[in-house]
Amino acid sequence: MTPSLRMLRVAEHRNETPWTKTIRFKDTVDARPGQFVMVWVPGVDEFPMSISYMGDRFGITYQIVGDGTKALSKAAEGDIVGIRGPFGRGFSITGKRILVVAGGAGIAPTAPLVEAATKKGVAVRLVLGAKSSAELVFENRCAAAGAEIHVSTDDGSKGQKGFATGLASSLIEKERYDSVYACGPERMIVAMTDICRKKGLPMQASVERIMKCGIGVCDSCALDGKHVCTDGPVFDLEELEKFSELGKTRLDRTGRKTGI
Amino acid sequence: MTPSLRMLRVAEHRNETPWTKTIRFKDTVDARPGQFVMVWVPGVDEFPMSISYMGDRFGITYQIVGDGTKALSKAAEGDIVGIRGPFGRGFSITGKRILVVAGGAGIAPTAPLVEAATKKGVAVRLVLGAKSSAELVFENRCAAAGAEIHVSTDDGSKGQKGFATGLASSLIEKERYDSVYACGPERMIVAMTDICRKKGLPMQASVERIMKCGIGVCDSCALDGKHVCTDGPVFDLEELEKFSELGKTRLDRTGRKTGI
Amino acid sequence: MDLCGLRLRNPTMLASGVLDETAATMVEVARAGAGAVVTKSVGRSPREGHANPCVVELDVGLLNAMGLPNPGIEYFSEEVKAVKREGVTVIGSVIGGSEDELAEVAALMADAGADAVELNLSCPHAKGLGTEIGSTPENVERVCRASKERIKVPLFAKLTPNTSSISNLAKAAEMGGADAVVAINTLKGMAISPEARMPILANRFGGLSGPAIRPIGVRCVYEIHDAVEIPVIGVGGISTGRDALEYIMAGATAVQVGTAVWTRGPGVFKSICDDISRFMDEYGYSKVDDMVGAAHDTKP
Amino acid sequence: MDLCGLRLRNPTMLASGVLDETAATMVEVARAGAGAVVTKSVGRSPREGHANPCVVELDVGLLNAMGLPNPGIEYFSEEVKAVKREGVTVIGSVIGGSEDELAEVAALMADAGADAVELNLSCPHAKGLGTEIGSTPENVERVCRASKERIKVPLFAKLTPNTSSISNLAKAAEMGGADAVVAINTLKGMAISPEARMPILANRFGGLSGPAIRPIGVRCVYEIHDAVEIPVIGVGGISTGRDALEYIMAGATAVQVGTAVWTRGPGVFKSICDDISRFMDEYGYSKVDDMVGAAHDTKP
Ligand SMILES: Cc1cc2nc3c(=O)[nH]c(=O)nc-3n(C[C@H](O)[C@H](O)[C@H](O)COP(=O)(O)OP(=O)(O)OC[C@H]3O[C@@H](n4cnc5c(N)ncnc54)[C@H](O)[C@@H]3O)c2cc1C
Ligand SMILES: Cc1cc2nc3c(=O)[nH]c(=O)nc-3n(C[C@H](O)[C@H](O)[C@H](O)COP(=O)(O)OP(=O)(O)OC[C@H]3O[C@@H](n4cnc5c(N)ncnc54)[C@H](O)[C@@H]3O)c2cc1C
Ligand SMILES: Cc1cc2nc3c(=O)[nH]c(=O)nc-3n(C[C@H](O)[C@H](O)[C@H](O)COP(=O)(O)O)c2cc1C
Ligand SMILES: Cc1cc2nc3c(=O)[nH]c(=O)nc-3n(C[C@H](O)[C@H](O)[C@H](O)COP(=O)(O)O)c2cc1C
Ligand code: FES
Ligand code: FES
Repeated sequence: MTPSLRMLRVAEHRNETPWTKTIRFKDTVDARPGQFVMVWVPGVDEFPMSISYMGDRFGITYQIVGDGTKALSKAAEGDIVGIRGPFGRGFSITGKRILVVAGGAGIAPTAPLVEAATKKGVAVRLVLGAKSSAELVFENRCAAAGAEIHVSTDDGSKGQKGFATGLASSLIEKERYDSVYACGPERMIVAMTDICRKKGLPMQASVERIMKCGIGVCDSCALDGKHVCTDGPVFDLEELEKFSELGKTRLDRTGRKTGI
Repeated sequence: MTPSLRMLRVAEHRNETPWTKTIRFKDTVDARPGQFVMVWVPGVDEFPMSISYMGDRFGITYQIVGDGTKALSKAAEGDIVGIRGPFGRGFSITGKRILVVAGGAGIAPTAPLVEAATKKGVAVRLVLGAKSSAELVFENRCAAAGAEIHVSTDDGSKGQKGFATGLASSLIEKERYDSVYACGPERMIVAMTDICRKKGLPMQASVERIMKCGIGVCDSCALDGKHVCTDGPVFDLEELEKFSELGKTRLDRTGRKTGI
Repeated sequence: MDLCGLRLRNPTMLASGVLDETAATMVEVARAGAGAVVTKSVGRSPREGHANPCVVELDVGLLNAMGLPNPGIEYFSEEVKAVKREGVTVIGSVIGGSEDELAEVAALMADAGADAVELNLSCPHAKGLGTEIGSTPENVERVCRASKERIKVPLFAKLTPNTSSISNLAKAAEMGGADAVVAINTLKGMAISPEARMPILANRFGGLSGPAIRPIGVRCVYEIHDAVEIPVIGVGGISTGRDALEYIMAGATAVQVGTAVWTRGPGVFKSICDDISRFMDEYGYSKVDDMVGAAHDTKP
Repeated sequence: MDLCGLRLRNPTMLASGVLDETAATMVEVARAGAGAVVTKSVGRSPREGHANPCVVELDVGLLNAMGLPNPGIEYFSEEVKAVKREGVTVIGSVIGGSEDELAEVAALMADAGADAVELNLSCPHAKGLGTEIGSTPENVERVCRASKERIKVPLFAKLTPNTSSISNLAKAAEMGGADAVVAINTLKGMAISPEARMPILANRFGGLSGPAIRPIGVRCVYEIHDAVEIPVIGVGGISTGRDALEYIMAGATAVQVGTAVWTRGPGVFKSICDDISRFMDEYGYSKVDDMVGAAHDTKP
């Protein structure tokens, strides 16, 4: 029973794309890629964010989507933000050669995952998807970590035109991977699940649900009796396949299942 | 903030003298000679007792004086007694040759003190005082530990007739000690304080006061602003000399100073 | 064991509001060892609950202001049915802003198949609900009576410790026809961030649960046991068998566990039951009932 | 700093009942850093207090049933004088079984030289005293008024959290002429030994203090700050500067520390003050007053 809320000062706040920003904090986090924190913008809201920079001056990378993230985007260097966590189960890196598929909002945990994998000597192929070249995040960072990068954009402004899953699928046809990792929209995860099931490839993916407590008591992040905050956010293929709700429904703030 | 109450089973309960008994418990205590525990006889009372056996199957040795100790004396093997502690500051053993003066009710911490000292290679002279030979406690135990024993009884039924302090004083005249330890009635402690002050000998003594909390919050064991439960029960000569109340007054259960 | 005619596998239950908003989760917790589950408190219409932050982790427990989020009884009836289909004993916790509303939701909860209905008269942080209608003996009695008339299954009244006399509330519940009382709900509390110079919870006020409140809960159960004839269900800060035994000896026939699911996971129920069995073996008790209220026999 | 005209070296005080039955001890605690000391609660005649066991150490705090032992005001006046001779600011806590008795003891306490008098209307475990006369607003107001008439020094009313509305009690104290309210006293609690099958405290019931009650105390101070104009003195589970700041931002002008003297020793006062200074430096506050009630300005 240790209080995990810490009030941290913003060390750096920078734009990644017009709608995506990264905040680094003047503090350390001891976490694994895929774990997340609850971010409290005092007076506004508290919401879950994956950790995008581990260790010293740890950080989060987020898209501005609503009031909470908009308020967060105004935090200046030295301002104070509340952080609870790290929470959840992160990715476990197994095998010698892995494929990471990342797209859109799910990109945040990708970079630390790639960094941790290459540091372990694992060969990493990264499929990075975005709407357009202007919205690509962490391309240089992942390249610098030693990953082989394959870009896809919906509008074809960079790399292959189309969805990340298409590109990933063709890579899987060409090369053998020990494991596949997916971070991104739920329909992308579902598509990757199908591909991996067919190919008999181990897979892990990070899933999002409404989070209130973050610590496994409120049931708001429930997914077929499992909890994204404590059992996830990373689940493996076996678990993903069992979820009847994945890609179909999620709980709203009242606890009703609603379509995704 | 760790709960210290443990409910322990009596492993052995034996008579030392008609009015003095020893209880050994089916448990361990990690303590120093001179420290004490609060002993709860459920439904009756809770009171302080010095630890007379350290380590495994630790024990206390007590005189039957009132309702609490009378009830305790009826505890059979396997019965349950509550123990809080160990509390307080114990003796610190310094020097190569020490004199221990023990008498009456204060005898309990003497034996572990003697054992710890001889084990460290310290030469121990022990003056053991009692009303009569029938009330001598721990003589064999301390002898077995390697102490040189000098007995005094008020009625002369064994050893030198008279008070322990007289015998101690004559030993101090004969031989040099690095340190003197006193466990016993307060008038004995006061007498030893006088002797040691005059001879310039370091001294430590264990003092008793009414104890309610045992943990330094209730002020019932106050002795000139110090607390027997946390600052004591062992005090050194410098502290003992500063006490204006020693040998003169003690607090009763209402907090009034009363004559000793 | 038997509680107001309910068959329980063991004397532990999942407390209301913790991992019990969806059927699948409740079934998981029952499989992990809970003798019964109490549902999230459910009202007539859906509620989103309070904004985040809605929990503060403390070193002594948890402060929460979930604000009674729930999908409404109509929707939730399906969840109750789904739990029942798995053979789990389920107690439906209900809230309402008036005696009629409470009674109506209680009736719908019973219709859905709940084995018993628990009136939440004690949530300390939701406007117009919980404590606000359960803080006087008159209200408690009235509200219990109205609900009792509408249901055939046992009625439990969950009481607040934020009062000068919980035994008066318990007596009122008994008078109103409650078949058991549940004590305690959370204590009203607050945590402030000096750095942010504001209360941490979006709702400012929350309910304190966990180890911090155990001595208060045990005292409440002890007092209630002296005041009423109906069974008492103990809750507040239980995370080990020894904690549960304190409640049982104070007078609880069964216990509920909430916050310890955070610190010890759903395995906590089995672990508590194992502890209790070991204790009974060592101290020569053959059934839990023999320990209920035992601390009243021997006056210290 | 200033509190109802009292000069305090710093905003921390020793809480009533902890290391304050003898003059010498109170002086030691003041030397260790307390800005003022509140005496043990003293009544007209000597009291032995409850039998042992009178404390239970818990992982979340302390449960005590000292039972208000005290040597009586006549004897205790000399202790107060002795403390005053050393230049220590001393607040005399008093108890009484009736409004007249309380007023009489308050007057004798003031005569003895106490810088202020604190009415203990909130001890949860002594028959006919404390909570038993401080649990309704009517009583609180009446009792404050009677004492206020007899003394010239400031009057503090120490309130109980064992109530459904501490702000009503605070308003009553203000109406009755109290110059400040002190919140909170202990929560009524119990600990049971399953092995002994009985409550551990000889008095069965006791008062819960320490970290367990901090969220409750902070909430009480926050509510009281909204309800009255007179200063609030915060107490309950404070052992660090951050804890004290929660109370200060909730609305406390000063704080009292009891149980932390057990866990951290009398050095706790200096350590709290150092923490507060560091915080003020980092967050740009020049005086404690600027932080009092600050958590009310910014609504989350
Ligand atoms: C484990 C996890 C990790 C996440 N990591 C990232 C990340 O690294 N980068 C990133 O940009 N986004 C991430 N998200 C999504 C992020 O939490 C939402 O974008 C954010 O909460 C939006 O808040 P808002 O107040 O700006 O928008 P709002 O207007 O409040 O909501 C916009 C949408 O965001 C989602 N959302 C809002 N509140 C929550 C909540 N409490 N829990 C979950 N989802 C919520 C809902 O889908 C909602 O419709 C993550 C979500 C989860 C569950
Ligand atoms: C640090 C310390 C260590 C002690 N070690 C021993 C020991 O090893 N062996 C031993 O025989 N005695 C020891 N005593 C004394 C022992 O605590 C008392 O003899 C015992 O409390 C008597 O309890 P009773 O209920 O039988 O008698 P009561 O009738 O209650 O009291 C008899 C006398 O015992 C003393 N006493 C009673 N209650 C307490 C109390 N709570 N705290 C202190 N004194 C009390 C008083 O002087 C009282 O007048 C020690 C006392 C202290 C303070
Ligand atoms: C996150 C959370 C949500 C809760 N929600 C409810 C609720 O909806 N209805 C209710 O009656 N009690 C609710 N409670 C109170 C618990 O059921 C229980 O009475 C209290 O937490 C004390 O038990 P514990 O210490 O084991 O958690 C909630 C408690 C927590 C921690
Ligand atoms: C051992 C003990 C004795 C107490 N005695 C008194 C008392 O005599 N009068 C009183 O007003 N409060 C008394 N209290 C309550 C404290 O003054 C304080 O209100 C309470 O303990 C909460 O603060 P804390 O958590 O810092 O201890 C006592 C508390 C303890 C722990
Ligand atoms: S967010 Fe509360 S259980 Fe997962
Ligand atoms: S016994 Fe309470 S302070 Fe020493």
